[in-house]
Amino acid sequence: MSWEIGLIIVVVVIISAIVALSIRDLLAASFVLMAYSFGMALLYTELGAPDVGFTEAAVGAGLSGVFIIAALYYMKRRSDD
Amino acid sequence: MIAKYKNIVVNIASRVMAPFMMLYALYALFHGHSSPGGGFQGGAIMAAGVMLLRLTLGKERSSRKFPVWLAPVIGTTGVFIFAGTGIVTMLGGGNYLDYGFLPFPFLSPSEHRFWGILIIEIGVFLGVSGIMVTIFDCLTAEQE
Amino acid sequence: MILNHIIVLIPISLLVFSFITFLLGTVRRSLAYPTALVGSAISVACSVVGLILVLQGGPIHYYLGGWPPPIGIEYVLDYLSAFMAVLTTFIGFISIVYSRKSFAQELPHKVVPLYTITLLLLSGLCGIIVTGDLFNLYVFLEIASLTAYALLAVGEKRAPVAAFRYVIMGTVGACFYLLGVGFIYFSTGTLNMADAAKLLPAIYDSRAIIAAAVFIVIGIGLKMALFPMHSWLPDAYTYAPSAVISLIAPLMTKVFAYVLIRMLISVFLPEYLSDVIPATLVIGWLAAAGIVIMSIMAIAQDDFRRMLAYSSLAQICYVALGIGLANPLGLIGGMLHILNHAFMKGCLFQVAGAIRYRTGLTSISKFNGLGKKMRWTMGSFGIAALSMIGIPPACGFFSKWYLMLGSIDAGNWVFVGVIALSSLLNAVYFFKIIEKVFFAQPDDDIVENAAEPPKEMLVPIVIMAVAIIALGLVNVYIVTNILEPVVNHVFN
Amino acid sequence: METLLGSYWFYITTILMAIGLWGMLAKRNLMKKLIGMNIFQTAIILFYITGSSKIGATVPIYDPEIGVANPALYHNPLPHVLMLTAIVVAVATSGVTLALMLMIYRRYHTLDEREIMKRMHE
Amino acid sequence: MQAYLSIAPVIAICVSLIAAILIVMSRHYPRLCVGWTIGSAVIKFAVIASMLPSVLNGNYPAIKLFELSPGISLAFKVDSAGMIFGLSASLLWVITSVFNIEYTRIFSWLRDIRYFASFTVCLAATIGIAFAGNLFTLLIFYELLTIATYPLVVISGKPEAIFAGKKYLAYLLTAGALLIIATALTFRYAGTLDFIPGGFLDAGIGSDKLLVLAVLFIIGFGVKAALMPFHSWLPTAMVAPVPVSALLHAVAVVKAGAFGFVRVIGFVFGPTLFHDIGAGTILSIMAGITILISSLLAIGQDHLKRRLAYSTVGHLSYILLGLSLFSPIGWIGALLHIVNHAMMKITLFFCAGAIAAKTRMDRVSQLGGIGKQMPYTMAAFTLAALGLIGIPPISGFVSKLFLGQGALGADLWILLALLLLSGLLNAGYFLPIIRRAFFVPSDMFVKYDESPLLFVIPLALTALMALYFGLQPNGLFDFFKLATDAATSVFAGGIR
Repeated sequence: MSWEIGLIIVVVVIISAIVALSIRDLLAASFVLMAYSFGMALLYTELGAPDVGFTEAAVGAGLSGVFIIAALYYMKRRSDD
Repeated sequence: MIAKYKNIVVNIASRVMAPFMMLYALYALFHGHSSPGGGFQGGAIMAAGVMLLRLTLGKERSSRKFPVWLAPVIGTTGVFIFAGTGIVTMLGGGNYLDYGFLPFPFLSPSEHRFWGILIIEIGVFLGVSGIMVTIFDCLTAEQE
Repeated sequence: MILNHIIVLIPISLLVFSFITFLLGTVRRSLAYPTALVGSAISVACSVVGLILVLQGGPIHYYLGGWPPPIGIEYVLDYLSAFMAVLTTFIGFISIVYSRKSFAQELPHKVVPLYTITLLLLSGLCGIIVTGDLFNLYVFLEIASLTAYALLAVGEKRAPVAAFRYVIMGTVGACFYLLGVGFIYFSTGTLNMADAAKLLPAIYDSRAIIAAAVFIVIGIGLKMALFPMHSWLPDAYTYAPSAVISLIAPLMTKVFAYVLIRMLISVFLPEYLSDVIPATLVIGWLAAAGIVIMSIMAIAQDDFRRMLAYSSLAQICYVALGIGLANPLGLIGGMLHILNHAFMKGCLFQVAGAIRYRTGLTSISKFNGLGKKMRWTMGSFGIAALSMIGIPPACGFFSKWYLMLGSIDAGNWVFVGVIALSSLLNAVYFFKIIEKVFFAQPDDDIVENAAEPPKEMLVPIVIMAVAIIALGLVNVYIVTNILEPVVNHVFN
Repeated sequence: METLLGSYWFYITTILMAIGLWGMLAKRNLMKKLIGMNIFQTAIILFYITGSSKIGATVPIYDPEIGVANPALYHNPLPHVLMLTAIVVAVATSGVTLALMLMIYRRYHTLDEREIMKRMHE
Repeated sequence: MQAYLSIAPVIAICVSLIAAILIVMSRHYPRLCVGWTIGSAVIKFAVIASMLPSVLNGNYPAIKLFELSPGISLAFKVDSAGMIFGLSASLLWVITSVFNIEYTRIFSWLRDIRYFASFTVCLAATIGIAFAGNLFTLLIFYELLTIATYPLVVISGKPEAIFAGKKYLAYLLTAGALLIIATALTFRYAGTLDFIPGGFLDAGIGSDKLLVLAVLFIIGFGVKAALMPFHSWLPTAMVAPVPVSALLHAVAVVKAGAFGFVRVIGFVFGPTLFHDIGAGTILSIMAGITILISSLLAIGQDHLKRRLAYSTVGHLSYILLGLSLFSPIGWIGALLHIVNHAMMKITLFFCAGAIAAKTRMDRVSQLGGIGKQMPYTMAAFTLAALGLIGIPPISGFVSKLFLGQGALGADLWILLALLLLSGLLNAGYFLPIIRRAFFVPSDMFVKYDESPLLFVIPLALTALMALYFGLQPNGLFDFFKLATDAATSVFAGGIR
């Protein structure tokens, strides 16, 4: 994989990490977090760990996000910071 | 309680997708030794399939397909398979989880290892999927 | 034949029984308690057999899956881990015995998951103790932590908030530990403790190893609530259910202190942590400060359990002080204090639970005259309190004695003074209670109607109290047979 | 290892860890803390993965063209296996944390730490 | 001088521990508790007395039970010095428990297992201190004594008792902590803690370190021995019931502190070393000041027991003064004063208790004419008070004689002057009581009788013993020979 793509993913990952933490809508934050996890999964794959990437995509991007969304069913979506 | 999602597209799509996800979970499980995949991933995808149903069909209807009490039992069974294999290998005379000592007849030691790992992977698969679904069910449980 | 596998049976029996408990408990709730009891009894038996085997034939190494290290995961039962395993499983057994009535009163509907999780917690702790693999330790550490979060959260109204704070701090600690292990792994290519200990001296000057040591010490320090990384502990201990806390308070922080000792003696080796980077020096001074400050904080508390929590913080600093001294006697003192404090704090928290069970009281200022109504309970409390203060021949005195000898050997007079001062501060807050309990007149209907707790609670309390005296009298056997070999192995 | 300290992946890991820690410690919303925790954990996983990768090597899956003669041509597979465990641990932690969060929300009807403190002492 | 293996010291200690357990078990039967107390006291005294002949012959019963810490055993050895302390304490315990019968009948709230059990544990600890074979064993029993006395101080549960208990603990636990440090230091310097006549510390350790060590010991034991300025817990602790004050604050507890000095000076440092490093001077100056000031303070007290307490403070410092004199004669005087002061002071406390039990009066100014109403009690009081002043032929004179000779032998005229002055001051605070009791007309409207027989017998007995040991210092229990043996053994090994 070429380094340009790697760089793009890294930038996306860092930006999505910051956005996930600063966005005030928690549901949106959880989606951004899933995007972040997916970016990480791509990074892992690029670094030669496809099975970790696979797991991260399934577990980190999938299950964690679903957990958060499921929990948000019962909570306020707004955050003050 | 998660109610049924009121959108027919989402409903139908998830109903169609869920069996394939579960099938893919099994693929990931059984193909784990020669391509990315294995018990953890497979279990996670399996759990994701169940959760998809829970989220779109609502808890009540999805419980008909996958009862709430089943998840912890599956998880426990998975752990039992894991621990039980280890104990079987111990009874066979080897160390804990030494697959060479599994009591399979007519198999060479390397094949022993292959099947042993597969059994363990199945245990992990069941354990992970069961426990993940349990966590989900607990999170979405009725308010006290 | 089964003796070869005794080491792996200690955590595995608990693991298996935790799920058996769950299955049987789902069938019938009343089956959960006996199953859990059987499981922990089996683990006690296994660890005792393990200790006997180790005392007879030296350390036992066990290769999981038959793969020898550094490829496979190794379980080691040496003197220290065998000793810790016996301690952990025994305290676990005692508190499960104790827990029945307490759970039945406080959380009758959650008995099955509680016992399942309790056994899982014990399994994780035993795994931490017996493993000889750095990453495996992380896995068990997370098992123990996750179950502890869950157990601590089911208590009073404020418990989840406290547990959440614990989750955050605990995760940071575990991640730091994992990071440190990563540095070690990429520098040496091994995760096996013994192997790493052999390979590390060659690259002691590497910045990566320094980073590894710092991360691991901070991570474990967070987990064991070493001052000043303790902020999560007091709330978590105060609001948890009585039976849970009488299991977690004696064990959790102690096992992490054990991990720190293990890092010191079988991964980095003391000369590194004390000479190359002054980690032990920092730990020692932090511990000294922690002992004094936490004891003063304990004096200021009115809630009995909160006071005990602060006292726990002070006591864990004793262990850290022993580690910080990094000389044979100091380390013996620290390790002995793990044992002693486990029994003392276990007894005290059980007493707190018993008082709460019978009267619902947690505030010390309302304890007037309780000693007349709950003679055995409060008598045991008196013994444990005197031991905490350091009155011989109770066991608490002896760990302080070794720590003091260690401080003298190190020529550190401040530590000597701190140890002496802390027993006075302990005396202040324990005699405050003793005075109320035994010598004040009851001024409350609740106290008037108090009675001894049921036998299932009383017997563990009394056993702990007797053990406190007995451990003091036999401490020399523990020291010469178990702890000295550990220390000599490192310092010769 | 020394070379790794000089490599840019190390800085990326550090940046992500810093973001995660910031989220865990500075954010008041409990959900944000959880998100920070997730970021922190993934950063450590990234650290392990970068540590195991070698220039010019391939994924650690048996390739008939390379065979087993030269293990240097594969990335080190052990950290990958470890990280699978770490990921599962991470998601289990998230699950427990979310459960705690639900309990907290049911009692205090907010996820803001400052509000919770205020309501706790009422 | 050799030691032989004997289980007797352990029995002597365990008797009262077993009695304590029995008392706790029979808590619903107060009479039984009294019975256990007396029974264990008699057995204990018999066991200890049975060891006396062999100790006099120079055969010391000794036993090492088990190790408490590597290199340190729980060891007991009954040598002459320990025998003096143990024998006097156990003898007086028998008498006190007889006194206790009537006292607990009058003050029935004292019929409490906490009272009886703590009392017996205290005695076990005292005997443990007396017979300890090494510093560590002594330390253990010393701390145990501290803790076991606490319930006796606060037993009434009144605010002033609680306060006294707090003060008591604050002083004594601090002292205990310092002692632990001192013991640990000694162990690291010398590698052993076993008592050896003439001491086992080596001058090569360095006099600075040794002086620090000695100061730690002086404070550690000095608090219990009520050395000024660490004395103030003792008058405060006089809120305790009379038998407690009598036995513990005149015989067991405070003497344990003084006995600690015996062990430290004679058997850890050795008198020579103790003097060479300058600690002897420090101790003698402190003791001298204490004697003077406490006597002056005693004159000002109106509360009878407090006056006696200050007198105790002064007389304890006699013992410390004798020990720091660096001469065998002074040592003999000090060791004899342990016994003699115990006899006399316990008599005085018994009298105070008898008066208080009968009349509920505890102030000197209220005692006008009491001598005519309670003649036997006040006669015993007069006898003991005269003995403490130093009038021959009562036993106080004997020990003071030796102390004075010791001071002369050490060419310390100032100390001799001090002894004489303090004798005068003693007269200054005892004679007014006697004068008021016998020669001031009664201002009481109620006519009191003599105290009950169970009060009169113990206090008459102790008063007569004080007289007897003044006439016959070597009579009955050979205290004089024991003291001489102890002093010679210490000084034989002490000249290095």
